[in-house]
Amino acid sequence: MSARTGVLTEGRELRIVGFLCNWCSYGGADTAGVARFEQPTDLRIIRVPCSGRIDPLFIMRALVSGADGVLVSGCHPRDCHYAEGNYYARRRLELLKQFLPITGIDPQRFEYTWVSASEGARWQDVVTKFTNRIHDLGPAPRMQGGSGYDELCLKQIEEGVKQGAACPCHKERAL
Amino acid sequence: METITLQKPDSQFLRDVRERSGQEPSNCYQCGNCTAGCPYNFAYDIPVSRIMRLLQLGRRDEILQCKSLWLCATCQSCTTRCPNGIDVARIVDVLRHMAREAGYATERNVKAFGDAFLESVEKHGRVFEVGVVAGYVRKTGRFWTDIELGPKMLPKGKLGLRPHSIQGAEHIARIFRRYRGEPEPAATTGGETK
Amino acid sequence: MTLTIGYYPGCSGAGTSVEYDQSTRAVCARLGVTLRDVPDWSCCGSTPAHTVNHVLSAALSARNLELAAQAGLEVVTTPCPSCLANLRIAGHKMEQPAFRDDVRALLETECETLAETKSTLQVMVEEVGLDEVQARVTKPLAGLRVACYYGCIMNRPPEVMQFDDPEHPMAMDNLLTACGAEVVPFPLKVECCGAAAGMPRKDIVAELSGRLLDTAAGLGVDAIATACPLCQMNLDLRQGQANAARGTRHAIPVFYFTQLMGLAMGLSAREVGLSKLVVNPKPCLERAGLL
Amino acid sequence: MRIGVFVCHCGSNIAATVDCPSVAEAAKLFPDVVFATDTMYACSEPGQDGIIQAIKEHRLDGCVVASCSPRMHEPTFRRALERAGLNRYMLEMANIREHVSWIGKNKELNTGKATELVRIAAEKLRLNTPLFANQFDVTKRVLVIGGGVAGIQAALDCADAGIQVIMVERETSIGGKMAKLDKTFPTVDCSSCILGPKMVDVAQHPNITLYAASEVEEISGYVGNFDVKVRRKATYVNWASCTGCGLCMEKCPSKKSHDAFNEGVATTTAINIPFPQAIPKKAAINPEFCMKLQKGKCGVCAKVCPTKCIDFEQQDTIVSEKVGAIVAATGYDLFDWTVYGQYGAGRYPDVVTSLQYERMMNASGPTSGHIQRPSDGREPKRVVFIQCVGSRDKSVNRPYCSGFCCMYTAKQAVLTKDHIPDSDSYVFYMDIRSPGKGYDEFTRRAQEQYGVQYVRGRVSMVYPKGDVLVVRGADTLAGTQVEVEADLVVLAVGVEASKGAAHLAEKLRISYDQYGFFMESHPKLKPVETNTAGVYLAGCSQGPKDIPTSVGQGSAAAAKVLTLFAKDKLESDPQVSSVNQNRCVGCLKCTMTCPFGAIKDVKDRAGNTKAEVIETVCQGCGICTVTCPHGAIQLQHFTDNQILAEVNALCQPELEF
Ligand SMILES: Cc1cc2nc3c(=O)[nH]c(=O)nc-3n(C[C@H](O)[C@H](O)[C@H](O)COP(=O)(O)OP(=O)(O)OC[C@H]3O[C@@H](n4cnc5c(N)ncnc54)[C@H](O)[C@@H]3O)c2cc1C
Ligand SMILES: Cc1cc2nc3c(=O)[nH]c(=O)nc-3n(C[C@H](O)[C@H](O)[C@H](O)COP(=O)(O)OP(=O)(O)OC[C@H]3O[C@@H](n4cnc5c(N)ncnc54)[C@H](O)[C@@H]3O)c2cc1C
Ligand code: SF4
Ligand code: SF4
Ligand code: SF4
Ligand code: SF4
Ligand code: SF4
Ligand code: SF4
Ligand code: SF4
Ligand code: SF4
Repeated sequence: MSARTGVLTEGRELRIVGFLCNWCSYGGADTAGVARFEQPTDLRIIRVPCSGRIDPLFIMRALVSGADGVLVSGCHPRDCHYAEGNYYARRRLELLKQFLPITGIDPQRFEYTWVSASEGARWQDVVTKFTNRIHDLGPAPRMQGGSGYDELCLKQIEEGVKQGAACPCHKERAL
Repeated sequence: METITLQKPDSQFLRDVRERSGQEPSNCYQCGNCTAGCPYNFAYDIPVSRIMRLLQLGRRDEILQCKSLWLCATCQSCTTRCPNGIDVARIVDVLRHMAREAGYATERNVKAFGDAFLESVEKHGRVFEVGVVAGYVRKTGRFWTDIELGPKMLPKGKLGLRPHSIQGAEHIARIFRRYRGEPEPAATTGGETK
Repeated sequence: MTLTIGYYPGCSGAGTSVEYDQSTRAVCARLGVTLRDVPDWSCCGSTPAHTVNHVLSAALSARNLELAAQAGLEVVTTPCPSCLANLRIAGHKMEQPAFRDDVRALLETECETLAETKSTLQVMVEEVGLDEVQARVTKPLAGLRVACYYGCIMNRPPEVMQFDDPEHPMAMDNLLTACGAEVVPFPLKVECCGAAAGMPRKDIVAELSGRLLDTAAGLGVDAIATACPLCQMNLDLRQGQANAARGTRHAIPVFYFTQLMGLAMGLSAREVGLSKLVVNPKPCLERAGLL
Repeated sequence: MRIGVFVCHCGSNIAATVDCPSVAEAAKLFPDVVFATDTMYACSEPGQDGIIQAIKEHRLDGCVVASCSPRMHEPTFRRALERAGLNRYMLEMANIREHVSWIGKNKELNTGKATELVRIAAEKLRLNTPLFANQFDVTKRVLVIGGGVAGIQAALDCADAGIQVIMVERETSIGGKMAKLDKTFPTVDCSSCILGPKMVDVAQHPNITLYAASEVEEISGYVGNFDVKVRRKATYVNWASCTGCGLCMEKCPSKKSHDAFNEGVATTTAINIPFPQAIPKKAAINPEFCMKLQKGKCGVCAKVCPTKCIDFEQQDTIVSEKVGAIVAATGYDLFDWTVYGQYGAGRYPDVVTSLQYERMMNASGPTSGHIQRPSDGREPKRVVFIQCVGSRDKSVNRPYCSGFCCMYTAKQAVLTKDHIPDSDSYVFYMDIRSPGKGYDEFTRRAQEQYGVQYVRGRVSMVYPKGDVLVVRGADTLAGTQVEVEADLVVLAVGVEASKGAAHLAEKLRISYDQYGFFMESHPKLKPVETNTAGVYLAGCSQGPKDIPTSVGQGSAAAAKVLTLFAKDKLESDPQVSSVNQNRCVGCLKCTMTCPFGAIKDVKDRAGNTKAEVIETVCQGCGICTVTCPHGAIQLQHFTDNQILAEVNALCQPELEF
């Protein structure tokens, strides 16, 4: 498989953090493993119950403190175990994505996607592509003298994202 | 029949085919649909689905020496109906290129006809039927087997006795020369502008 | 109707299938479609070119598509499916940059813009339209039982051709029905006739064309309509060879669909080149009261 | 805190590509880790004993097990912790099998990754707190969706155990596909003789309420307490008084109505009872073909009906039911084979589907069991069967095997010989898939005793020649093209998820695969459970399967329901949200976002508005936690601090072990 999926095995690993919902994407990653679909090793997965549990703060924290990339994956729209958690997630993550350039972080380093528990092959594809992308970008520039963002600053960013998220249209189900 | 040693496939050959055709031979599960629909099967020495199998086994010489490669008309029936979406006709086309490159021509007349046809194109920019026939007869040393057709065509003006050359004939000739990697004759380089 | 469109007759149009070219031009004129020949067009390389090398084949085709585009023609129509296949496949493959670069290297030109190719059959159905055709019919082909035979590559592979059904095309059936003919469902519409194997292996053509002729005869048709110079040649010119090889005695006239359209629109036998056909079409046309 | 780490080899599953001992070694350096070891099979009896012993010996407060996916063995290890006297939530797992050892072969990289996964698990565990479950009541009634053989079996088993069953069937009769079959493999006994009594049992069982011609409209609630709304579709016949006498059918002048039960082999009347053994045996009007409903003229049925039950004004009605568990058994539909132009795409009347052929062979079918060619009514002497039509075919997006068509084709070939002794049958196949008990013997018998010609290859095209059909295929074993002239061609059309399955799955909040089949919770160990507690699967709704397996699953699903209902109270999952009243400012943003309505507003002693989570309703998604501007509402076991601890463990500029 490796010849055709272009898995990166040489060179240094980069730090990639994944936030995966338990029901779909974590299961999809399991399915990929059960099927022995080869994948790059860089990604470290943090399991959360639902993509709606993912606070933009987690992603910001990861990115400012050394992650080279963050990948979020949840259930497909309409397929959420908690009915609509992934709609919240999408709204918040979309806002975060728009926010990132303001903070000086390359939005390319962050991606969110949908993978169901049956989609092992899709998960392999997602991981491989995202890892390749991060390797193309190279290691994230380390900020001189700490991250430059203190806890308060992070909170403010999060507030900004949340305020967007709290607007009435965030319940809408448009795709 | 010969015993095939499985652990010695010509993997370079397989890679070449994969790359040049853009198709994945291992997707074939030997259902035989391509053979079932192939109108030329009755004339083949190796049915097309077996070519696919031999390809999976990396049997280069057996494939490149088979007659079927030369007889396939690229009718696309196999490609259109393969349940695995394999462009079988394309694979056959590529195998034929490779056979040609390797110097095989197990259906000599088919090759001769193709060569005669292209020579005519190279020379005139368009095909000149009588020229093709003449070239074919020259190459095969065979009398024109369709001689009875002449009288049916000539009086109807269907066999032009004079070639219709075009202005761009030299451009066409250059395409062929470059394709063969021949040096440009000095006088013509940069001659025609388009 | 006013429509101007590029025209690529193909080598056979200037030789073995003059009557196809002639009737196509005549029918288009009648329908108000202006055909502008691709200036200084050259051979697309036909089957021999792609059996030798795909880049060479594409280069020979692309030259024409580029000339057409330079002459301001966005769409080029060709009556010949073999030319159609080469031109379309060239356009299709050149969407890949690497392949395009290879072709450029042979051509010495940029290939910035290429014209799109459509079969004349497609233009008749999609651009002109069945209603328009029907409106022009002055001598309906009533009483003429026809089998429409499309040949193997008019619609295949479907991803490239993007026209009509690859297994059961209906364009020609519908056109000739609009012209008043009694079109018989022909089950082997897309089976190969033997194509270019004629000269080197006429035994193959005799067998394959023979099967088609048998099936058509079994349906009791008066004539076969084709859209391909090779098909027409194999079924018509080589009908005698097929009969000889298989011990049959078919005498089925094989028309180009444009010839039949022309007749229905009141064009004369001369204008559609009936005299060029090998199997005499007169008896069947007379029987149907069309001559 | 005293943490123990256990790194599992899983035989060679993990150990082959992860250096387990050195992962354990590295773990010893993590904060609070006081014990670390590797173990051969952590989940095995000695493995679990080892964990329990270590907990006792080293006075551990919590454990990290680095092994397979928590989706697999988290409950196992939680129980082990409990046996050692710890709270079950003092466990964290690091998935070093599915996410590490199985996806790459580089041992060095894998070992590093495994170590980091243990590290984040340990960091999270440091913030874990013991959690305790609450108890709630269970509604001991079950909803069965779909009345095919799988649903019938599940319903009867539950009903016999004394449980109230609500069965919802979309069609006007239960029975599903099996009711249409003639005889069934491998014993070739009559389908309606074995299914019929079961259908009658459903009708007569005091514990079963059957809603036919109905669909599930809406589902809310959670395991033990679902609220279901059922839409009972208008049949234009008052079923309470319809006796099924059939007089209306005799007299209805509109006789060209599509006959779905007979797969369109024949037509039927606009008012119709699909078959004599229908349950419930009630008439229904197909409005598309009823002249009264279309044009306002007729009403013959209303005049002849002895019980005056025709009601042209009838409307859909909605009924509500409360249930504690749900069995989804919506079965399958057949692939629309007309995409295959090369087989005539429906143009040739003598090319029929396997299910149409069942109806043609069935003694109570439209031809009274006489096999006839639809074109001219002639008895076919040569029948060609084509297998895998719309199965194992990537080009039509159906790469999977439909499982039972090899078997029913063999059955149909055998029955053809029984019906028409001087006939010949040919079967085009790619592989013969007959793995059940007595199955291979059956397909062999078809060939050896009944002389059915099996031809290994696909068929490229079917075309008419005179009044026969030419079938052109390949015999890959003979190595060439073959042709056979057939009087009748029968297509073994593939299995698809039943229409609307994906839509129903969304209502049930269960997953479905890319083809619309429902996803089981674990392909081997939880084949009838879903990821949603209290929702179970049976039959072909999960994937193609034959009758014995469908029935087995029906019983299995019933057993799961009964297991659930065996307790009077269910334990709620304590991994729910909880509000820190001191931090809550009563903005109620959480209330607005919770998809389950699990947060209510309360007043504290000072009269201030505060949020409060209803533990039994909360599903533990954590959406509220992200919404709360003050971090006041926290999802237990997945708190902000816990997840941030994981992030911090991963993303520190220098991580050294
Ligand atoms: C031609 C043919 C021959 C066969 N022969 C045999 C044989 O000989 N032996 C054998 O073992 N197997 C045979 N089978 C397979 C057999 O049909 C299946 O194994 C069996 O029917 C599966 O039962 P089920 O209850 O899962 O699904 P189904 O029989 O499909 O029942 C599902 C029921 O659910 C209903 N439903 C669907 N969606 C909804 C909804 N949204 N709401 C409410 N109700 C809904 C449907 O109307 C249907 O009544 C054959 C199949 C075919 C096609
Ligand atoms: C090489 C191989 C590989 C396999 N791989 C897979 C796979 O990858 N996936 C898969 O799904 N399946 C696989 N299987 C099939 C799998 O082994 C069986 O499906 C499964 O083990 C069946 O479980 P069982 O409980 O029915 O029987 P068993 O596993 O045989 O258990 C029966 C138990 O009963 C005991 N027993 C027998 N007689 C008596 C008696 N009289 N009194 C008391 N105890 C008794 C036996 O000692 C045994 O412990 C494989 C099988 C083999 C042979
Ligand atoms: S049709 Fe496709 S899958 Fe079948 S044998 Fe031919 S190439 Fe293989
Ligand atoms: S393209 Fe060639 S191999 Fe394929 S069916 Fe046609 S003749 Fe046969
Ligand atoms: S705990 Fe998981 S990884 Fe360890 S032996 Fe058991 S199945 Fe394998
Ligand atoms: S006549 Fe009346 S009672 Fe009898 S089946 Fe028809 S609707 Fe029912
Ligand atoms: S009213 Fe409708 S259903 Fe009743 S008899 Fe007339 S057509 Fe039939
Ligand atoms: S069961 Fe047999 S016929 Fe059906 S899809 Fe599988 S292999 Fe094909
Ligand atoms: S969002 Fe937070 S502060 Fe507002 S009511 Fe809910 S728990 Fe209280
Ligand atoms: S976690 Fe929060 S949002 Fe989710 S169900 Fe519970 S209370 Fe509602």
